[in-house]
Amino acid sequence: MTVTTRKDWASDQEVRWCPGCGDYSILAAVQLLMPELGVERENTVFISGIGCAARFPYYMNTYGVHSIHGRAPAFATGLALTRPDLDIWVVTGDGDSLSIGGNHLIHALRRNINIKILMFNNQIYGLTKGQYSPTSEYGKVTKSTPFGSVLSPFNPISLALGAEGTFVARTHDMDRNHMMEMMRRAHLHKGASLIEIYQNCNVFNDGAFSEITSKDKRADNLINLVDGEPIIFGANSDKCVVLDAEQGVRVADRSSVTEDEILIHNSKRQKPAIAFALSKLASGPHEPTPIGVFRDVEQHEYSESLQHQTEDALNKKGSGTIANLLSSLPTWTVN
Amino acid sequence: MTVTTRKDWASDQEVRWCPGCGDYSILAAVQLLMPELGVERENTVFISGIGCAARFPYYMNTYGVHSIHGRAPAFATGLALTRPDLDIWVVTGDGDSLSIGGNHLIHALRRNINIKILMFNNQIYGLTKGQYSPTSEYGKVTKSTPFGSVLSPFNPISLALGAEGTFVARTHDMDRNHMMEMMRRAHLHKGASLIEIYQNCNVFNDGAFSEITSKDKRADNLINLVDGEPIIFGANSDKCVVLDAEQGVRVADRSSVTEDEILIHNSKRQKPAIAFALSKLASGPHEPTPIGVFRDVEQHEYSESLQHQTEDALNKKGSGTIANLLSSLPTWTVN
Amino acid sequence: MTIKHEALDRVVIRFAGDSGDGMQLTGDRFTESSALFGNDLSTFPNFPAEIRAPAGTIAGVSAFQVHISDHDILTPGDSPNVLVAMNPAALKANISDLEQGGILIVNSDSFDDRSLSKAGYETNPLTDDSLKRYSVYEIPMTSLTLEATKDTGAKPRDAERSKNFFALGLISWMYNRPYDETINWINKKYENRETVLQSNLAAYKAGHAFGETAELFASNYTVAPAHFEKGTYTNITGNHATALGVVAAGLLSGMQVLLGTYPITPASDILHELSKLKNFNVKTFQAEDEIAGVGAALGASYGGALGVTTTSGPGVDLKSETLGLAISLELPLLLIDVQRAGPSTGLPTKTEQSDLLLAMYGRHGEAPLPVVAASTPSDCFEAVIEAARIAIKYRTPVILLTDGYLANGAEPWLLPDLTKLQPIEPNFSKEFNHENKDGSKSFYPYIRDPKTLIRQMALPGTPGLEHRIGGLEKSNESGAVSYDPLNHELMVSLRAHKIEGIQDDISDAVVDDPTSDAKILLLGWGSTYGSIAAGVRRLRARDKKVAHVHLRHLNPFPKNLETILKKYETVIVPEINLGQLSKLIRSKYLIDAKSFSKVQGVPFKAVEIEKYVLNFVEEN
Amino acid sequence: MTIKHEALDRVVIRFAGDSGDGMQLTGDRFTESSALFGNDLSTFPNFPAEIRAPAGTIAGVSAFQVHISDHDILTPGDSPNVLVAMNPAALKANISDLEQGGILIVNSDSFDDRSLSKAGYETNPLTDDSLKRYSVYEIPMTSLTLEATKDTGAKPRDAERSKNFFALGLISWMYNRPYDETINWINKKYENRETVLQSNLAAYKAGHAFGETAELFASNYTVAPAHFEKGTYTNITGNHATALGVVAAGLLSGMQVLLGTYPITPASDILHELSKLKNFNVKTFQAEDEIAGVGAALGASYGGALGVTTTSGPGVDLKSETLGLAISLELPLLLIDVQRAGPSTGLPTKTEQSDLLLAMYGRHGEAPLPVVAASTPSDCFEAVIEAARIAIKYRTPVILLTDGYLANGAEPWLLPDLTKLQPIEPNFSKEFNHENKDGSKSFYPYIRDPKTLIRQMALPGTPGLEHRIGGLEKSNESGAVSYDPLNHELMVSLRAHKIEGIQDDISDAVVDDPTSDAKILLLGWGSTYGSIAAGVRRLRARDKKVAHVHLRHLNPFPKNLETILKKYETVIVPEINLGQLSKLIRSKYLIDAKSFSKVQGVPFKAVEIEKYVLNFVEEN
Ligand SMILES: Cc1ncc(C[n+]2csc(CCOP(=O)(O)OP(=O)(O)O)c2C)c(N)n1
Ligand SMILES: Cc1ncc(C[n+]2csc(CCOP(=O)(O)OP(=O)(O)O)c2C)c(N)n1
Ligand code: SF4
Ligand code: SF4
Ligand SMILES: [Mg+2]
Ligand SMILES: [Mg+2]
Repeated sequence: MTVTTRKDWASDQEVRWCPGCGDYSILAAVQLLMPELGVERENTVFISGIGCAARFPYYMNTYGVHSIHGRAPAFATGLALTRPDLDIWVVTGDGDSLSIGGNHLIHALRRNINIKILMFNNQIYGLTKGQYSPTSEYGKVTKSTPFGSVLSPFNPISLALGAEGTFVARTHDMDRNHMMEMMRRAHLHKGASLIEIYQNCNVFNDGAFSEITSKDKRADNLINLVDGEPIIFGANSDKCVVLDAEQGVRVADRSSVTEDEILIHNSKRQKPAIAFALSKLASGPHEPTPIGVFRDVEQHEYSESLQHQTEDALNKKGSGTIANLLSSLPTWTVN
Repeated sequence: MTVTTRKDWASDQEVRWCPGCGDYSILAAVQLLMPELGVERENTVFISGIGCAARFPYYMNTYGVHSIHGRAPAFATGLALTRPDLDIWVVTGDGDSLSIGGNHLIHALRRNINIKILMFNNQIYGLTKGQYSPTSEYGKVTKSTPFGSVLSPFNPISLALGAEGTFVARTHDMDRNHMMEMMRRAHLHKGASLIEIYQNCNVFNDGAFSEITSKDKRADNLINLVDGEPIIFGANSDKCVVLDAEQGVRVADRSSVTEDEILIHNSKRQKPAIAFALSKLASGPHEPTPIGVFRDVEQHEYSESLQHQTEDALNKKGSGTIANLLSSLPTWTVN
Repeated sequence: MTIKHEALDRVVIRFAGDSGDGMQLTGDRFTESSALFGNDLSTFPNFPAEIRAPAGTIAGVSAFQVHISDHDILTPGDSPNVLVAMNPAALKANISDLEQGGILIVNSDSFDDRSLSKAGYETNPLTDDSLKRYSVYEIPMTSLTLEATKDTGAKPRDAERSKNFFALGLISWMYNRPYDETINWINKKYENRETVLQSNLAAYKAGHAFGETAELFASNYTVAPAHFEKGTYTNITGNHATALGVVAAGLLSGMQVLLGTYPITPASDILHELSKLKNFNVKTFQAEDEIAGVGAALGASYGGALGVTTTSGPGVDLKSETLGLAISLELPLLLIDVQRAGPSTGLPTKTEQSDLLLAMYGRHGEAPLPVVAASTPSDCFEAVIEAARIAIKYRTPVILLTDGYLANGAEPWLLPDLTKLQPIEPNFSKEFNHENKDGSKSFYPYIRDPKTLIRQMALPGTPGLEHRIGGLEKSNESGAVSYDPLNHELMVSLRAHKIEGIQDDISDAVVDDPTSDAKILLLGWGSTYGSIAAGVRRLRARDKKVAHVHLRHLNPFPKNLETILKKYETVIVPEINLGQLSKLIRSKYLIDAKSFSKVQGVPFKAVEIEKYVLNFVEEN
Repeated sequence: MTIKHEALDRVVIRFAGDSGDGMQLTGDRFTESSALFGNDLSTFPNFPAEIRAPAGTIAGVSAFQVHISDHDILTPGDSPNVLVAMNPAALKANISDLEQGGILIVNSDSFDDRSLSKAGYETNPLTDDSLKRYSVYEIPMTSLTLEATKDTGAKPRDAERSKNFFALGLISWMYNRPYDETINWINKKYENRETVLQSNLAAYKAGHAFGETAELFASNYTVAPAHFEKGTYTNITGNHATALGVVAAGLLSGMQVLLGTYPITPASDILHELSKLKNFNVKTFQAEDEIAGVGAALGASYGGALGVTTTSGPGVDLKSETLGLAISLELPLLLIDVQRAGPSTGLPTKTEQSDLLLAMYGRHGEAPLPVVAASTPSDCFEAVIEAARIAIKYRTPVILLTDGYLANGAEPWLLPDLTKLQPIEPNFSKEFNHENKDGSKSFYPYIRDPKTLIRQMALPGTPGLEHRIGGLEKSNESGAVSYDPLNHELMVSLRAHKIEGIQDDISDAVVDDPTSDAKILLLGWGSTYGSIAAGVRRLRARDKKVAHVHLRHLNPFPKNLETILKKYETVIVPEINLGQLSKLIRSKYLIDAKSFSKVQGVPFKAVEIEKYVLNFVEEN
């Protein structure tokens, strides 16, 4: 294992985000994590679309591609299929991944292709200066919705689970350790992993997550999902999550239930139903909201499965040459 | 209410599907339903993408557009936004709606725009002669996967629920009454409705649903979701569905549970968690599979909300003329 | 020291600073007050693609150039007479454009070692003599602003951000701009943010007072109002005029407007403007992507609304497929392409004219459509109406080309005479148009006007006229799907002739050739209008004869174009691309049109046009 | 009655029936057996877009034309000498093409009232004298087939479906095709479906025997093997040759191939073929749409594989944006466009050459790329290799144009001499190429070869050469994002010159002008090769001198093209579009190239070329 330090992972490019932008802390988390993962810089590739978030690859001293809006998962898929030796990360915004890139995202998840997707969700279009995004809340006033938006946002976790996502997690830019833990887990996962990162855009959507992520509100409003542990939260640990025949799961006062009614978190449940129910606990980042790994299950990884088919074919037919190729055709010979 | 008959709804075009194709029975169901809905032909529009299914509008004696592959929801959205007076149906295949059109589909559902989407799911690309589709099962051998497909299919119901679908149902081409019932319900729903219709493609994927839809297997393998009723199925009504802490819901022997443990179906549950769990009961149409309305809830309908904003503006500012428009600018006058 | 008052006929000022320094706002306000004062003017904002690029770097410099004058002018000016540089990077990035002997005003507070090195200066230009060709005024704007605002309660960090208002005040004093109006404007703009309001007011006043009292400046200047045609004027950017044109087209046709779009620089402001105008029968729809945006617009057109979509750069590519559908369906659709520098993401905030061939040919199959271009910011208004008129009347998608320079540039606009705006008649069918063999009647959607080849169009909701259309080839007249080879050829040719025939319905190209005996013709289109016309003026001032034709219609070309072109010995086509119009002209008229191309993301300077022609004359 | 044996030098046979009648299979097998027999041949399948259009209608007719000959031929033939019509609709749709006095074989069982009226006949053509210009053979193929198969155990409904084998047997007898080989082939093809096998065998044998014994035919015919160059041959379609070319390009370059694609007619078969060839270092990826298909191909190229994408019609539109990215990144990419009739969905199964201008100009910004075309089915193999060579070497997307006619048409192909296939050298960088100011080394991805302007390319996985690239404009050499105006102009021009410079690396255009003194040049590209060359033969047979140049490279054009064009008085450009190449030629060389256009979804006939030139000569 190569020993690297955080500095090795920072490119020489000056970082071009607004001062105070949440993207900085995500960058720091990634650069801190990398040495710990023991991977090689030359085998690491960051691929992004377009947006503020999508600037990310420029700042990593690895291979990197700043591609086009929404298409990073497609580009990454081609790379992953042909280069299973690489460690491939996709960095994307909420608009990039859920608006123009929605289809590529859900298909990448379904295919379970070996890429790690970091979705910087600031609930706004940053780079184009403040239009609403697919995660902006109902009623949001933005440049393109001066009278308030009149449609409901996606919940990225629910969407990912509906799209057969095998690794789905949420974290936020105010908690470096939690971010790093999520990324560590994603890196261990074989297949597609999606991490939704609540990220503050202090220019166009400041404070979007402060009701749940600010230091004083976290205890009450972040529900930390930890495998094997009962789902308990609240400054006084007085709240919990239990099964519910109407809502799937619901928040309850701990005093109103018995301890064994409290749901034990388990990201490894094969069926995504409970994970989905958890994703629906909160309708937006203004009430108790789960963070952590919702789902983390094993399934056929696409590029590996394809590689197996190739190897099978090679074993059966041998490595093909042009001569083989042509001689397999029905031919006749003129002398 | 105008009185029409089935014949009034059939156009003069000869139907161009393969003999025996499931599309015929869906067409019949729609043409039978229309007179009953009491809508006017001239106010009804069918919009489709490309595919065998997408031929549908040609056969309806209404306004109709055979648009381009995957884009019918986008086209329909523009029409619905400007013409809320129309009754708009989108007809699409599994490839059209979930492959190339996946993004438009999930956004149409999230926006809850007033269109009814009939997804003919034959788990194959019909028109292009037999490649696998996003609903084809793992391992499927097709023209484009001669060694078997190596990725998991979407479950359209789960995906729709993950995408905030407010009306989500499933039916199949072998049961005209059930199809009509689902369409009737969709028509009553204000907002976007999605009906997945299992449809047999007897040329390229014959029998894909026969394990659950053939007359002799239905009783055992179709779980009919009926609002207000306990979810019971089986030729001898010996099976049922109950809540489960691991899987959300599961199938149980009726003998092994008490009657009040049996889940009562309710499509009106605001939160989609139970509906989602139901959608995950079966991993494909080869084991007990729910049909019926999974979810049917009220929510802001997009075109109506937009219309309200317009009316508000009109009330506040009056109906604008070019003179108003120009006089609202900061101007100076030269004499 | 008494201050002289000098009268100037024109001045070009450039404000330059960090992206976060508010230079665009300063420039805008200076422009607005000059407009209200009555000058003719033209502006050129130039900013980086980042929201806020790293402070202090060259990449982060944002600039705004404004040209004000007492006579009519055509461009934002080739080189500024005055440069305001808020930091070393701004100085470095802009100084080479300042005219010899021009006025340079710098915020001297920002010239510390760190900032100098960030900007890439090895020595301090304020002290190393490198600026001796200019009249340099070093003003500690940051400290003066802090001083001025200390009673407003603003924290120093925030107060400092008012320094652009200090600059605005100073320059407003220097050029005698109306004082009270700007005070009122600040009051209004910040009415809900009291501290900011007070601090901006204080800074503005301090800047103004500084000019008057600091004894630094020997003179201040007046640029008298220009002699404008009588009428009511507003100062307008191209994007704003475009948005107004869209509304007007809707009102003139009586059609509801649906803008289906997706945000992209530099087109987004059209969406922003239109989304405010809900009481004008306009709806806006921010779609999930460009494909859905144009798809929704087309769906709206199918229902009888005017479907409009706006975009730029990569967004245009994505709309190709739906344009093809619109051509096949023969439905109205207006695509407004605010061109930017490509290829790929390119330079999103920079201008270019490089989508002309894409507009002409960017669809599979034989898929012709009309292409229209706007030539100045205010001209966007009429160009949109013309494009919409063609789209509605001919039931065809139309591409309107504007660009980043028009979009953000501003000029005074004489508001149009409303009585001269022609209504647009959509002419929807209400009746059967075909008698079947059995004597019954039906509606055939592809029955055409024999002259214009326009098809009949019936809207959903019209009883009895139900019919189906689609992107498969269809039988002429009945519209039913047809695989007949000869019918396909017929339809391909009808679609082509319909578009060609629009020639009969557009105005002739106008030649600017006062003596009618020039030998050289400058042929332009789009936003090069101002630069070419200004270049022509310069040439004529040197007694060089040169003619100028500027095209509104790129497809079809005006009928008289061929005759015009053949009259001149030389046709030069200046374009902000590698010669796209010149290719079309060469191919169509077999004329050896010379391409004069500049592809730097910025407009031509008048002097570049002048020089090119002078060189050409010399060498030939 | 004794049957005469006549020798023919060539014959054109068309099989026509319902889509469900198996005409494509019949035609294919007849072709294959003729190929094995040693004839030269050329085929033209022509079928509807529906999987199975309504039985008995004109829209549902599927046809397969094959031209076999004892000498080398160029096209599937202008008009069939023999038409086999399995039902009235097939007769109606095809009869007008049959030569005067030609042989018409009909399945008389299918001429009942219902079928006649479905086909739109008011009277029975078999009895109303309308066919008297032909030699008509009425054969009750359905009942004969039922009779022949009655012992096979097949249900009558199924047995009836063997009637195409009856027809195959009959025609095989008429033209003396090898008997046993087809028997073997049937045995193999249906080995897992016993009843079907038996019934097809029985029908085939019955058809053959019927010819021999029915005393209907006065003669049968032999078309002797053609004199082919020595070597090994296979009969191949364009799509198949394309797939083989892709594999070969991968093997020649040592690069893994990733085909990222989305099914679309008529390109899907390339995917189907390639997905079988996993042991040739080829992976196929059926993406969610065309955008993802090309995106994945580009991602693969970035990793050092050869990214290939295949499509047609609307699919090409959708790939524009990613092509722009590939141009900006300067990465290899091969887009194979199997052109079909547009616009929009158009006529998916019909051929057209109408994507040339799209290939040239269909991207925003200045975004040039090389365009290559294949001219015959087997030529697709070499055309792919040439396109891939350019893509890999020049690190650029290349568009290869084939079309529906090439895709499905077949001809004998002399397998290439493997020793003549040149390896392709991707030339990836492994070393630093730049020395920084501080003496340290680094990798600059946009350092270029000074002559070819090809940039350096290092693959992920190469230690030390980590770098970042993107679609924003970048500094030449370092590749860092750059907003510098002059750098942008430099990059725009470098990209353009790199593509133009490929002129030096491609073969000259070859003129076919035996006497070197023709005045008229026919300039073609793509699939019109056969028709033009055959037309030229006809003209020369009439002693008309005419030259022919057929272009492999559409961008850049071969260096010698200008000289060639200027040698001829008249340049005529026959195209299956409205004159796209002629536009390019006119614009580039200012030559009054005449467009001869046909847009009917089918190829030119040789006689149409001949007539056009004869008319032209007469009128001029
Ligand atoms: C095809 C295309 N359409 C539109 C754009 C303009 N655009 C760039 S980034 C962006 C959205 C950015 O939002 P998000 O993905 O949330 O990223 P953020 O800036 O918030 O980090 C848009 C619309 C583009 N570059 N390309
Ligand atoms: C842009 C584009 N890509 C590809 C196609 C080709 N195509 C037509 S239909 C189809 C898939 C059809 O599958 P599905 O939607 O499941 O419909 P079905 O035929 O099975 O009813 C494809 C790939 C197209 N018409 N347009
Ligand atoms: S605009 Fe928002 S998301 Fe973008 S860099 Fe600035 S703060 Fe960050
Ligand atoms: S191919 Fe399949 S889906 Fe299409 S018409 Fe035939 S049976 Fe139906
Ligand atoms: Mg965002
Ligand atoms: Mg399907």
